[in-house]
Amino acid sequence: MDWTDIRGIAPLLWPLAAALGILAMADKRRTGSKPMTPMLAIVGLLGSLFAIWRLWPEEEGTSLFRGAIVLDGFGLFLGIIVAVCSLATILLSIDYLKRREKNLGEFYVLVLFAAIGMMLMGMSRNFVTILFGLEVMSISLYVLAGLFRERSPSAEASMKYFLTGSFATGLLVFGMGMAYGATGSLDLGGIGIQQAGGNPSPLLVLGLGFMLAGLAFKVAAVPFHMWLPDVYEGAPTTVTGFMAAGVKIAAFGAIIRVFAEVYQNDSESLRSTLWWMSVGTMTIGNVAALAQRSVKRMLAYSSIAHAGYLLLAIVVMQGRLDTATGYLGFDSSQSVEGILYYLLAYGIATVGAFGILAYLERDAGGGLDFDDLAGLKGKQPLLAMALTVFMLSLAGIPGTAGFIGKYGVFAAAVEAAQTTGDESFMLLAVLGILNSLVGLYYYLRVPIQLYAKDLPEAREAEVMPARPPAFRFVVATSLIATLWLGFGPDVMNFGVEPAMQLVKSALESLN
Amino acid sequence: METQAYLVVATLIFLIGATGFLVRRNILVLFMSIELMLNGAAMLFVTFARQWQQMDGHVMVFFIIALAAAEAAVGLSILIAVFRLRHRVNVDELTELKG
Amino acid sequence: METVVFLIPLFLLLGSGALGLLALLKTRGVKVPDRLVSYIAIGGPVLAFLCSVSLFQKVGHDTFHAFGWNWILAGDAWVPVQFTVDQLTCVMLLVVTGVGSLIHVYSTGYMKGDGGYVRFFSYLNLFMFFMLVLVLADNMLLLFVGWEGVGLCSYLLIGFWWDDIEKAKAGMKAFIVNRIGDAGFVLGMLLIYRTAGTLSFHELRAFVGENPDAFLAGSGFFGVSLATASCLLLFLGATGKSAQIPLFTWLPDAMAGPTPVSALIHAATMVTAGVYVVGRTNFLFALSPTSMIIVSTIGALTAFFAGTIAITQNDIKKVLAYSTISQLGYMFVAVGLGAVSVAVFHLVTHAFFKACLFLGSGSVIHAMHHEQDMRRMGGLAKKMPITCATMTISALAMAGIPPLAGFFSKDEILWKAFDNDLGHGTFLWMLGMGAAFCTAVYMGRLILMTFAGSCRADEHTKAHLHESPRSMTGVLAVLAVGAALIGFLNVPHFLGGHAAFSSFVDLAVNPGAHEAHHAGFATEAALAVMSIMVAVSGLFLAWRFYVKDPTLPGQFVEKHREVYEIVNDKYRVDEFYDRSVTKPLVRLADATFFKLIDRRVIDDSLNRLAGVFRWLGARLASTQTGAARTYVAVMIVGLLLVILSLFT
Amino acid sequence: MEKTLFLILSTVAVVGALVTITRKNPLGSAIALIVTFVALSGLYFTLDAAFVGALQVLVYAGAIMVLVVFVIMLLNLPEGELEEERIPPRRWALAFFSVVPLGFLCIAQILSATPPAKTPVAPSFGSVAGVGRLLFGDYLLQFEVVSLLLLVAIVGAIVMAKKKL
Amino acid sequence: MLSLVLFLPLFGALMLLLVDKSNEKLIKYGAFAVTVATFLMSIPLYGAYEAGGASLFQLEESADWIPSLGIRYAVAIDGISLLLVLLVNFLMPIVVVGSVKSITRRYRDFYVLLLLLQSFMLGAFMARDLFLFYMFWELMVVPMYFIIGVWGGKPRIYAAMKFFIYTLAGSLPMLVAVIYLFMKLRHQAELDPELTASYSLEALSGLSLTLKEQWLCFLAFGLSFAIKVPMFPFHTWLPDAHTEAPTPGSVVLAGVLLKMGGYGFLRFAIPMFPNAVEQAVPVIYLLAVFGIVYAALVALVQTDVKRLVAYSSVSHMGLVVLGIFALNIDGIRGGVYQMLAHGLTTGGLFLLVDMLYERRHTREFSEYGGIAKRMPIFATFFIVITLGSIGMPGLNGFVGEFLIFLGTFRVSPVAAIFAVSGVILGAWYMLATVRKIFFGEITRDENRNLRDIDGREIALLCPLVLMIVLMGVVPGPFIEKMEPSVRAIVESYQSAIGN
Repeated sequence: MDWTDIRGIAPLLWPLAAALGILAMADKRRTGSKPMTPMLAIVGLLGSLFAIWRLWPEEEGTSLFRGAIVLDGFGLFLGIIVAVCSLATILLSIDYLKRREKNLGEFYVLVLFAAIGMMLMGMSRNFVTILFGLEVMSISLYVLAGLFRERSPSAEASMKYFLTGSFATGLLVFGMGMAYGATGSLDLGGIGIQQAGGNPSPLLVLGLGFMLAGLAFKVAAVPFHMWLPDVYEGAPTTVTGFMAAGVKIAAFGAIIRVFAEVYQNDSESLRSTLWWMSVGTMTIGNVAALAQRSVKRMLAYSSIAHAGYLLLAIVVMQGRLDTATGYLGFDSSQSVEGILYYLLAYGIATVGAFGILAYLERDAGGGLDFDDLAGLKGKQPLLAMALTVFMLSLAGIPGTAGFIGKYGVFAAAVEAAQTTGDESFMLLAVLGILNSLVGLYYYLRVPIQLYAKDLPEAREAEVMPARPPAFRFVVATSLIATLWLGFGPDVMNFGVEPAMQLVKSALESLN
Repeated sequence: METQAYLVVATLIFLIGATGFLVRRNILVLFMSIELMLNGAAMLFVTFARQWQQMDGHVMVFFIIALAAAEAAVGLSILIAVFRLRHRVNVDELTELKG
Repeated sequence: METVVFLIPLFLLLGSGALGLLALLKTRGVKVPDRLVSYIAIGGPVLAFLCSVSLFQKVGHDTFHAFGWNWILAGDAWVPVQFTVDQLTCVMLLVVTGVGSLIHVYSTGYMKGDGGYVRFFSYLNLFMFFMLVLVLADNMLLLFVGWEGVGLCSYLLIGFWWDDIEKAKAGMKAFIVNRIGDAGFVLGMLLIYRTAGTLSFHELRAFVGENPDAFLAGSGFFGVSLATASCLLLFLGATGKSAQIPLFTWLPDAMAGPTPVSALIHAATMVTAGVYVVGRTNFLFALSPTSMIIVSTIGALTAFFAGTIAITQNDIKKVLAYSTISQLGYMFVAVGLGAVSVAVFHLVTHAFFKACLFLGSGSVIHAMHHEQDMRRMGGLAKKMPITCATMTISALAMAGIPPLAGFFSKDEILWKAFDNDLGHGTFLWMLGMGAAFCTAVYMGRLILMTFAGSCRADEHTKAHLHESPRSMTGVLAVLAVGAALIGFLNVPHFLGGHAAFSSFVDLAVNPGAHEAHHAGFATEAALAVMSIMVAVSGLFLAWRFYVKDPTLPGQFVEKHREVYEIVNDKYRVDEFYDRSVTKPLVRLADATFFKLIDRRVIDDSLNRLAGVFRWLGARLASTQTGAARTYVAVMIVGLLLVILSLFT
Repeated sequence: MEKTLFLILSTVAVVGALVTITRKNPLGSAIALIVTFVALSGLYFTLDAAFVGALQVLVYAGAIMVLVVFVIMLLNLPEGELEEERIPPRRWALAFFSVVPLGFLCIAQILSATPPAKTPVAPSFGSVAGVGRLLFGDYLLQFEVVSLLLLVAIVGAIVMAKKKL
Repeated sequence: MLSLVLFLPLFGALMLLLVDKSNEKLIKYGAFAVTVATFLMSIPLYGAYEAGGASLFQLEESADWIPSLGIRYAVAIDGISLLLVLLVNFLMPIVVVGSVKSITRRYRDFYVLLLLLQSFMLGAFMARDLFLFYMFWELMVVPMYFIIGVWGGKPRIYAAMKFFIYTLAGSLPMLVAVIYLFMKLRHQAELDPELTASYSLEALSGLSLTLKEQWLCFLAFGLSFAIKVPMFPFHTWLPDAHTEAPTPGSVVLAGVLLKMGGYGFLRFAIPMFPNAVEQAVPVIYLLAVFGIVYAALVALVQTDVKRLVAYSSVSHMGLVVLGIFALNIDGIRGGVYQMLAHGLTTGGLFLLVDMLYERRHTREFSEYGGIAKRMPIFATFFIVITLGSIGMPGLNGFVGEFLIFLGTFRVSPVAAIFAVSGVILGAWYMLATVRKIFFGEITRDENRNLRDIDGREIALLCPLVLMIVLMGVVPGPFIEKMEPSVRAIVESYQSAIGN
């Protein structure tokens, strides 16, 4: 361990320091009410972003901590999304929690810890790192979901999340054990090298099956999705947003890291498994979302559907392993690019949307049914607009980030079909497209409620709570970002493409 | 002794844990089932570490034990929170959220 | 020269536009003096008439073209807006502008005091504009502009008093029925264009002259040649416009319009457009004996059947309407046999006497307070001497009493019918004679029922009976004079004439044609005598029935009730169309297309598809029981599937 | 000898596990679970994993299970709640049809693989020193992350269970 | 120049957002000013575009947009685009003026959406990059969706949803095909250094596709266009959308949006997938012909004026499709001309219906009758525009119809016969409409005091009528502009199918 290692985990250390700072301040007096607490958390995350920015130009795909993590564009980019989403969550939560008298310092600590876990997952190239990144994240989220523990839905959500989540962790660990047994290595690169060229041993396949189940649970891929609607619905709304955005980012990061190893062998069976999983996920997510009465729950199901689209890109991913270094890369940058952009777009829109829902939620819970949005345009025109844009982005309408994301994912599928000549990829793209048509239906119900319905008379006189600056800032920023990213990745100075460029150059420098 | 036998035991323990998850409704027992599953997994690591003659597996078991501890702590505290609300530890009654 | 050609329609377009504007201003409460309106209204046609006369003088034996601008690019060539003046055009121009002017003058009297006075003249001018475009057009497409335009004006004018929904419906019917014909016309045009690559009449004539084989090729439909196909399609258009079988049903209904309109549009000009078109394209028909047989036969049948209907009608205008159909049938007989000049001659004479009759009937109706039923008229001769006299002259002319105009023209047609080499001459001639007999009967009946005997109107009407104003009677007089004398323009050879009119028109339509005589003058003379006898006997019959013994018609009807009713009901053709076409179409549209296919099949199935998805969604959501156990069980099963799938 | 030991220990472990999930009273389950843990720890020793074997007893059986038992006591569950009525056969069937095939698959795969023969190991294998070296060498970061995880668990436990926040 | 025209409405929309939303006057005048300015700025385009110039597409402007994905911002116009752009910009001020009375609430939002819509439509007509086109193509739907959903009639939500889902059901498969084409090009570019992967239409139309690929892509593109046009049996969204949309929405929908389908066929489907098109023509013909007659018949039995006009649109657009897929010069020429003509006449009809609706708040025939007495000027305009719609020679509808018939006749006389009979039916239902609304006695007391249209309404109808007449009498200037493009399409098609 040397300075390079420390520098490399600086993005994690900043939030860690902030979290510890908050804990340290939590003496006799309650910390929640202190303005310092969220400030500190924000500083921690900004620091993390700063650290990523500092690392950006020079990162070289280097292994740190003897291969525990790797510093590359992919991981850092995920780190950015995670940090941004966490930041947004914190900003949104301040007022949300205050109104519900739950402004605990621990909340921020847990968000920061979860963020660390997520970043770690994105950076990891070792089973242990993945597992513990995932656990740090999960355990924080179990608790965050139950933050409103005196409310039965929140407690129930927490409990269910914990039970199913632990079970999934069990599967993951067991799978890792199998994989370890098959290869004698806990290192992704090591496994990769060992597997290069040959067929994976049955034990490894078995292990991958279990690991796939464990990770699929986190992204809520069918059939490991059933926990999600309940948990999302019961959790505090800002936390739901955080889960929807962050967990997805981290878990997909991990999935890509893990399964790129296997793809080098072009495992048809794994591909077809993921194919079915992807189709099932998007279909079930979308269809079930149609029947929802609560916007929050609808978004929960839609989050399942989005996992399906992302899986689609993973199905068609063409991994490539550098046998000399064990470092994995991607032949089909399209697919990973697509996923990254998708995650970014999805994360922003989701956090924004849940932020608005959090604002609209009644203090005692509830108030998030479709009918509750009726005519809201009259009372909150800007929020209505923002929510509409977020919905459009999630639905993948051009002009929003979601469209470019959707484009990237489907482009990956089409490209793969083109280069491999595998028509099932094409079919997958078509199924995905049909699914997004179903998705349109429920996303559009939101703007319809907002704009086309009239405000119920009973609500005419209702006084909406004040909109604190932090909230406004987050919504406005997400709104602008959603629209801005809708113009494509290249309008940003840093974006997916540069990140991928970095990945590539990293590969080259390693050879 | 063949390592395969150990592996079979590990798998059995793991599966018994999973079975517990499926048949019991007492949350406390479910927690124990999770512990069983983790132990099954840990056993895999130990066995394979022996087989490969490298101690990474042991390290993993060390970590798994910590993991189990963390999960137990959080799980039990969540259980306490739930229990405060309902005075029940029956998982089948946690069905307020559905649909 | 070109300017003059363009001026002719332009006068009327400007007049119509100005009047239209005035009409709209009037609805906004601007005072528009009637005098100004009538000046503008009459000015256009009269100026056009003068220009036409000057054209007529200049045209002589020539043809000339006036190019306006490129209109539509079809294929690689522009279809231009171009006018052509030849002899046929000149005749038509004179008829249209001449009779048109007279009718405009008449209308200033007839329509006085009507709320839509200005509007009426605007439409009337517009009509003349389109009619002039029609006769001036150099190509079929431009002709079609006029063709549809007159149809439009006919629509507007039939439904002129649109507060009466029946009248509005009549206008619409006229338009739609015409449109059916027009569809044929358009298709004919398309076929011709595809074959010859041009729509211009003179280019087409040249084309046909050079390579008739192009048109003699098979069209692909039942072995019909292209020429036959295109001719029949054009003829379908003509049957619509000129109210021939099978599309004649609109014309009687069209009598809902003001009487001058009936005179101008539905007797003198527009309805003859079909004849004009067939005449214009006679070189095509000449290629197709089949089409000639069909055209002439349909003409003859129409002439006869419409004549029989006319006898049974009691509405004075309906009688005239059927008589128009019948006379148009004559024209088609001629034109179908290639005797264009003869047909055009009948067209001209008919324009005069039928316009006169219509205007006369208008005068009667005017006097009778819009009473049109002849059974309530009678004995009007004393009260309305001029009307009576002019109408009688015209009626006799139409019945074919020499030396009035109708004798010459009709006799010529009957002669042509008899003397043709298509093999159905006798048949045509007999139908023609039958129609001539009918003509005499219904004309005699009309005059006698209206003017002879005692007045059967109620007292109030009787008290107010009066002769019409000078503007109307003057026009009647002019027309009657025309009806009487115009026949001398074309005295046939066997009577020692030179057939001047025919040879003039033949310059345009039959250049270099020589009349071929199959039968001698003797036959022709004998036939003429026969037709005169038929006419006289017809008139006598009318006298016998309606003056001598007015109970006879009733007895006759009693005896042959079934026949009478069918004829009186116009052979129930309207009802037949209604039952066999209109109703089934509407039913198909409503029940099958709209309610079944659109609503049930397409919309419902799509909505149901959405419903299925929602239902599936609800089902899926209901599997989400909230029980963590289920979730875990599903996960295990899922894991099982994943592993199985991984191992396959 | 080794085989006998293995058979005894593994039988105890499996039976203990079965008892754990079938006892009506969670306290009984907990005790059975501890038995299993101890048996597993014995198996670890037979696999030359002295350090983790010790850890298993100390931390797992000792600390974690005490915590569980402690909570069971703390909750002071009413008798009826603690005692579960008979597990309906439906659930057994569910478990049987999902878990047994899975187990069949896993075990079949395990048995089909041909592992290397069990070779003697170096004396330092599984020792505290050996594991420690790895922990603070290759797995330093993970080790720290685990400490973070425990911190998270502590904070989380406080948030969820502390009486007054 | 093009970009200026393209983005001016967008800019105007943003400016309007800055206006206080209670400032009705400023908003309405502002929107009007923007549309007028856009129109004025697009007039020089007519002169600037040289038909028969060196290149088909002129006034090109392009810039890198997403270079990593090969996406460029590239706009240019050919004759067809030019005319459609002019159509959009001509209609828009009229729509704005026409809506000032009927839009009574949330007018700022309304005009913002309208202006956005204008920009998007212009963009779709100008785009020379497939991706750019696709963006605009889908974006167009969004403002329209809100216009229908918010300002529409009673079942507006159903209608808006139907509109959106229907159109996207078409365009989403198109997205896959769009990507496929790009990827194909990229794949080929890897093998052939002369090619570069991009979405540019020139590059993509040079792509050699197998017949199967052509078919699949054609199906994806074609479905999208067929829904937009709309062709039977994908038309059922249109009556609902039209009926429920506020009239300005209907005007834009009928006037421009439907043309997107025809434009798409011409610009994309035919040049890029000629062999598939060749094989698909019989089916398309069948559908188009059936649709023409079918929609005309259905229009005949409607009781709601707007719904009737909507079905008439289906019928007329069937003609457009027929013309386009005649795949000869006359047919395509006629199709394009008919698109322009239909835009004006149907737009006009919707405006007229709206004027009635404003006065009586009903669109049922049975509520009217005899009102020509009260509204003679209105009736005059109505009849003139109706005549334009039923293809009266001398008015705009005829030129297109005739050329379509001509083109169709060359290919299939039977189809032409049916198409012509559709026109007969067109006259029937349109004149029946006129009769039911205007003629007869006034039977309802509410109609006795109707006031005739006022200066504003006359002012907004006059340009329409003027254009309707002008396009009927001197179609030359319009035809000349589109001529080279039409020829190019036909020629490239002919050479592709090996004739």
